[in-house]
Amino acid sequence: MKKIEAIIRSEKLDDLREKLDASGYTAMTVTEVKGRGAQKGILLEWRVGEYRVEFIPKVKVELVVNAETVDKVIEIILSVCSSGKVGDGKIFISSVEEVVRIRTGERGQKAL
Amino acid sequence: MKKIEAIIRSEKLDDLREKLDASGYTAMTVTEVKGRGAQKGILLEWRVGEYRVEFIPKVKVELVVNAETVDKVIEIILSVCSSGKVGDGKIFISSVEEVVRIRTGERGQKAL
Amino acid sequence: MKKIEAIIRSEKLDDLREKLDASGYTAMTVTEVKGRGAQKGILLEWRVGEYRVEFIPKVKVELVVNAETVDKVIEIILSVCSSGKVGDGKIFISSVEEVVRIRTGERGQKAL
Amino acid sequence: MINSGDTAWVLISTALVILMTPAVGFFYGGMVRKKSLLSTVMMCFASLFLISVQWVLVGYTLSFGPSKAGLIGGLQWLGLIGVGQAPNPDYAATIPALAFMLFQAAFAIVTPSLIVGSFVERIKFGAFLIFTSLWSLLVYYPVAHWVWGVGGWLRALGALDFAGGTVVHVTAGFAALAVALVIGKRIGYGKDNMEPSNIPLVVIGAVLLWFGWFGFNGGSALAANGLAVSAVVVTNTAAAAAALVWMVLSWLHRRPSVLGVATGAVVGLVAITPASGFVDPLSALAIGGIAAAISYYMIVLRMKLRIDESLDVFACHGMGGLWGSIATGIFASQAINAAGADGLLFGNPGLLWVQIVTVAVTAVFSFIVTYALATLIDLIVGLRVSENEELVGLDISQHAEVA
Amino acid sequence: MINSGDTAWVLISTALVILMTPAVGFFYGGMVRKKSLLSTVMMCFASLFLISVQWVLVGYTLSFGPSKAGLIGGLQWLGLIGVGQAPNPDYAATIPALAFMLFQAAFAIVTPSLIVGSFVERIKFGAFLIFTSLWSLLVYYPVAHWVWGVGGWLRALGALDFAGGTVVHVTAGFAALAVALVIGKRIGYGKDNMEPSNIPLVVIGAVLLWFGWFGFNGGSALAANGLAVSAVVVTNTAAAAAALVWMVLSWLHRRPSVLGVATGAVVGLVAITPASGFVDPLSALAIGGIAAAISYYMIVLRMKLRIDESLDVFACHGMGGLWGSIATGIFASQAINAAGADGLLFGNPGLLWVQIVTVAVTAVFSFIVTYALATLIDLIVGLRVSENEELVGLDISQHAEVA
Amino acid sequence: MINSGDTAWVLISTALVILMTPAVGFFYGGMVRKKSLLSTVMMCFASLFLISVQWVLVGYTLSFGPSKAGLIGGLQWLGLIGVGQAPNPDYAATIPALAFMLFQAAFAIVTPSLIVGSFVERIKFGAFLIFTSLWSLLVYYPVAHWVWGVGGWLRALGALDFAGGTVVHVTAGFAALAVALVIGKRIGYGKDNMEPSNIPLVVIGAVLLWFGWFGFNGGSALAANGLAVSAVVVTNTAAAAAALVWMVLSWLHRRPSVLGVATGAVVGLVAITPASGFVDPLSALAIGGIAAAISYYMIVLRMKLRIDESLDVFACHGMGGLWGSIATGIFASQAINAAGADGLLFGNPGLLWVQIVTVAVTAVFSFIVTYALATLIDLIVGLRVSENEELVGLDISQHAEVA
Ligand SMILES: Nc1ncnc2c1ncn2[C@@H]1O[C@H](COP(=O)(O)OP(=O)(O)O)[C@@H](O)[C@H]1O
Ligand SMILES: Nc1ncnc2c1ncn2[C@@H]1O[C@H](COP(=O)(O)OP(=O)(O)O)[C@@H](O)[C@H]1O
Ligand SMILES: Nc1ncnc2c1ncn2[C@@H]1O[C@H](COP(=O)(O)OP(=O)(O)O)[C@@H](O)[C@H]1O
Repeated sequence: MKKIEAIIRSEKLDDLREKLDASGYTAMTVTEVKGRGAQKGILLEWRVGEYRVEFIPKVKVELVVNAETVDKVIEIILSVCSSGKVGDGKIFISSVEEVVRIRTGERGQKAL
Repeated sequence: MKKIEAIIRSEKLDDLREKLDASGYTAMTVTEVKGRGAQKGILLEWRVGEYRVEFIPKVKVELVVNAETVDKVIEIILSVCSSGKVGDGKIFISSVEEVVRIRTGERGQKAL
Repeated sequence: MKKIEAIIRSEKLDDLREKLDASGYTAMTVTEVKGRGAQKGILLEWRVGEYRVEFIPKVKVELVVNAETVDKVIEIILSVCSSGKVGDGKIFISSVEEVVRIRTGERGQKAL
Repeated sequence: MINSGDTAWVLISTALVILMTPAVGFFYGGMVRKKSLLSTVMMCFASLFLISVQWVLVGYTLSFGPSKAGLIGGLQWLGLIGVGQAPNPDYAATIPALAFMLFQAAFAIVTPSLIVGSFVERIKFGAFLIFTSLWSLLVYYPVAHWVWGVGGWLRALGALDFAGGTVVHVTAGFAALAVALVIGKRIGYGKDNMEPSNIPLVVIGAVLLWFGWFGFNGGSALAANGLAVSAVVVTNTAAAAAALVWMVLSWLHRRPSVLGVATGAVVGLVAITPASGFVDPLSALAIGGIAAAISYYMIVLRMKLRIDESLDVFACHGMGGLWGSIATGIFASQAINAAGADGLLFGNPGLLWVQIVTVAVTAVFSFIVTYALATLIDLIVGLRVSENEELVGLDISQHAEVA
Repeated sequence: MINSGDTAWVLISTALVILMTPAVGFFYGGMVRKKSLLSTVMMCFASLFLISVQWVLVGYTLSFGPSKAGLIGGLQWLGLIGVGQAPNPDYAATIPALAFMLFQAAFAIVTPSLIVGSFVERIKFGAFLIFTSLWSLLVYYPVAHWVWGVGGWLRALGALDFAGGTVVHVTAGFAALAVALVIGKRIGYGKDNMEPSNIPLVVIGAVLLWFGWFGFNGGSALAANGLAVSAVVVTNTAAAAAALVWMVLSWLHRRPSVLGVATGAVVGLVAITPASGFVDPLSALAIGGIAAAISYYMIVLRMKLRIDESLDVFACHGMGGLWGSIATGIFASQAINAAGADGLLFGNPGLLWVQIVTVAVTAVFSFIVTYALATLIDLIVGLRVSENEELVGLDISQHAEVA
Repeated sequence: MINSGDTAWVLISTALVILMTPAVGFFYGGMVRKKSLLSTVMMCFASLFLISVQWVLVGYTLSFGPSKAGLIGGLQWLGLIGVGQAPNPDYAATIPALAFMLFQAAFAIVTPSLIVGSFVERIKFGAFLIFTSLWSLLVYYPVAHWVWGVGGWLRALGALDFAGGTVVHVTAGFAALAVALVIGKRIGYGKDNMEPSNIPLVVIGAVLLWFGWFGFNGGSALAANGLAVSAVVVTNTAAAAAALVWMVLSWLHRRPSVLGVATGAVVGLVAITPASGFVDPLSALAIGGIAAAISYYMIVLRMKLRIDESLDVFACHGMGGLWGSIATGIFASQAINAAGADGLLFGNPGLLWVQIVTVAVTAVFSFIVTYALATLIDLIVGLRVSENEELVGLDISQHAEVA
């Protein structure tokens, strides 16, 4: 099993959820994070002049899925979240060794 | 070393912390997340009628522990957090290669 | 590629970001978390007397970097965030299998 | 002759009503998504400073200046020249003319802020400022003159509007519907979560509105007398009755929500506004309770029609004001206010008829002029932000700030 | 004869006191866990609309209607029939009877909202509504009649309660203790974090309470005269002294907390309430300062006893009101208010005795009736939500909303 | 003879002004980082209870007691002995002396709370309390006596300061600059994000300030008369004009920010304060609009100089008050207030000169005394928290609380 961690623009979340839903990937966990990358920060207005916010609010979407479906999910994320502008975010893939469904205690594939 | 990531109902956190404490697992990191799974969303009231909140507030509890103790911790989580109703959450286990205690710079097992 | 997850004191974030920036590690993701470890909780004041807050606000900084640079980053984190007092936090290192830059769809090293 | 008690009451009432405009901002701001919370607060706050200035320059004289054929005030009082510390007995004989002027300013300020609820989360801030300035000129000042100006044609007809059910709420409510139709739905409307971001802030807003409304209705007596007291009493009673009924309705549906009772209270306050100087407390219970039901089901209908009149200004203010104005024609009694008239229940169906005509004229006028105005602004400068700005939220895209 | 200055002052005082009920909601709401914040705000807001309606229908006449044997008011003024714009010289000769009625309504509204602090985070909303309606009927209206009604038996005894130390705070405080004992502790009490979720909201509440209290005490003069001014002065002074003392006490313990000074201020306001029309500013310093110490150590004791009277209504309002009523018997002076009486310090121990009797009777009465009422409601409909609902929080389980 | 209308107005004005001090706390609290939000709110709240007590004991008599050579009040009214319900015709003939006393208390309370903005996020709470107590004794009470006390030397000179442009804002603004220089920059100033943590709270504060300012300026007429009304009218007008101008300036720069218009409104209110009883609405437009531009560019300059006068008390209050006082010398007209004087525009350059002298003396006096006081406190107890306490934030380090 693989964990897909996508750090995306907050405003894309609703769309992404919908597309993932439509393709049957309903389970996910979302965290509000702040990020910094090629985009550096953004300028916000103070009473007078502006100040740089070094970290930009982003959303981290985590999905644990079967290894085979990873590419499908990446594709969906790219299709929804890529605007071509700096700040679109990153996707990180890593291994998950075990999954347990708390409700039933089931483990592995069938717990996903 | 393994990382245990449990996504649980927020209202179970106090109980879980206490049980983990009692068994000697005092170190953990907690994040407020929002999730979506079998439970889909919940309905909340608007001025009139209701609206669906697609993501439900959950709590993610992360513990990095020795490989041997993983099962013990899973057991505790299951015993406290399983209500048998949809929305109880999931536990994900993955590998951690190295741990460093910032205070001392110690590494590995003894940094846990 | 490796993921470095550092759980640090919130008040160190500004300094850490600056030092990482200076060394060319500009990309990172930050999450507000609450933690518990050797430090147990802190005591806060109620109207009368005090109460223990079991979880202390911390900041989690995540950087995905090339395997070779891990030690350099750890060193920077230690230099900035180590005060020698309980509560300084931990660094966890794990493996990341793939990275995708959402903006371009690039993968691997060059997506970092 | 200036009476110090009357002056004290009108001054503090004015302060209360001015507080209502930012209160609308909090009430609305807590109901939108976090990414446009500040922009919503800002638009209401902007009504306050924008119309304050416009009113001093031209608004007061257009609304209350010597009448031109009953249609609009003359320009004699431009820049408040000639409006001083002495009373103007045409409007209020015991308080300085400037006190009446500022009390009325507060009404002119709050009215456009009400409309904000219809186009939150998608309007350009610049377009909003243009809209608000012109709307006051084209809709509010004329209607205020018709109903309240000496010589105004609806006033001459015998229309009763104690504190602005028609002038304030009907105009704002129908304008809101018009702009909503022109500007269109928010992206994702009916699909994405559009959850209220800050219900405590909504309650703070609602509570300050309730508080301010004592000045709104009580101050409209323009004196600290029995009538002012009576108006304050029925105001509180109608608000409470409406909140109670809304609670029951939402409970019948599923749960008694905080958002619901806050809305109900506001609807009750709206409905009692035109009647507040003419009815007794038991009538106020009826007016408030019925108002809640009307607005409640109007929202149900509005949602069925999938019109994104986002915060239901039409259902709450348009329908609330309409019902209140008609209810004045039913429940008004000269036993409460000798200077008023008897309504249907006291044997005078004529008043009801006048009230219906007044409301109808005002509603149609406001809807049509607003629709045309919004369309025009849309054509010339564009009402709506770009898709990306909307997705990012107005706080960042219009004001470069985050709540 | 109606005096416009007096009427203006009582009207605005009424508005201030009505604002206090939602202010209690913010004060309490910020102190509970986030998952029940809205529910706490909602219960206070519900006191406002529920009792507003009940008061118009039956509350006023039961409290102030022509006395039945000094025990309760008659039903002559049911639905406010006969309560009009003319003054009722029995209560206030220079303002409309309706003004006195609404000013008193504000007190009847705020009192049950104070009790909310004792059972937050675990009560069923329906049970709360039943409790509040019946509590007003069984405790508040009788006691208000005894102490303030013409012919009321405690009033006849010579009891002094300028603005409700006994009627409002002692009744609420002892009722709070009773309900807390019946409903029991929150799950996890004394074990889990029960941290205040929103201290800025607590401060907003406390500040609006301080502001509103000028109307509470100052308005109780029922005129804009020297006595009203004196009452406002001692109110501010006592609040400040109590906040200062609380700060010092909490600093001696460890740190001067914001929650502490906000609480201290409220306790000072409570304690000065019964005395506010009878004492001078230096006495106010003493009354406020001592009140803070009493309530502070009462909370220490309450926590030792592990009673989950969650937001210390008993310690703050029960003990604050009790001390204030007794202090009236000590510090009252006819030099401040000729219509009052001299207290112990001015050579009249008799007053102190009357005050003690009044407080004792009221406290015992409120405690017993409330205990019985809460027990009964618990038996019939159940006071408490299910365990799971409590864990999830009342906001979602009772109102389907999140703060 | 006490006039009930005047008394009602001064009482409610007092309540409004007292509300302003916590409002400053919200206004400032929302502008600092979250980790010091509560500490900021706390310092303003502490001004309220600390100075309330000090004023009753010594402040009033030092400020308004029988003059010692025009420099300071005598101690005759220590503990308010002799200050009663009868009017003191020296200050206000139609309201109780206690009413004038408490109205003035509100000014003495709010002034030190304004200074808080200069040293937020790094001052020791204990040092703050010492500073505030001594500052009031050494700066505020003397200056209040000079300008407003019967026999005060600046009053004798003919200086006009209707509601405290000099006494309140110039003293606070120049004091703020002095403390900022002594205490030094926040760690990370000019490098780390110091973003406002809660802009809605800033707006709540600004709105309550606007609301309270009607009492601040309108109440300064000490009667509910034409002058009070005129003062309220120009207050609202200047605030609106300044907000509008600030919006335009910040838009020219980049975006119209909420923080900007809230600041602009406050600056307009500051600037009109000394002039509010002497000018007409069109002058108010000018005074407010120009004030916004002055403060705006002063902040630009202050930022260039990299002085961490954190929330720009100097630019907003110091420069706003300075400009307003000078503007009084330009725009004042006896047509508005016969008891005032004509300004430059009405042919009397003498007044302008007096105003400049008054402002200069006050500014220099406040700056020097404050600088010395702050330096002394720093030497003896230390003004600043430790580096680690500052990094952790004052909420936890000074108050053991989190917002
Ligand atoms: N190497 C990394 N490690 C951790 N987080 C990263 C990394 N690179 C990017 N991110 C996250 O992704 C977000 C978007 O990155 P950015 O470089 O701005 O996007 P883009 O590649 O589209 O320009 C950042 O704000 C940060 O949260
Ligand atoms: N495959 C997954 N990937 C990421 N998060 C998941 C996944 N499955 C479940 N979750 C998280 O667990 C939470 C509970 O899941 P849910 O399916 O509702 O629980 P249950 O299995 O008890 O019905 C979700 O809200 C989500 O946060
Ligand atoms: N084993 C662990 N698993 C997950 N998080 C941990 C673990 N150990 C520490 N942490 C996180 O690190 C933070 C600091 O840990 P603590 O033990 O207080 O620091 P120190 O080691 O410097 O004393 C904790 O609050 C917690 O968030």
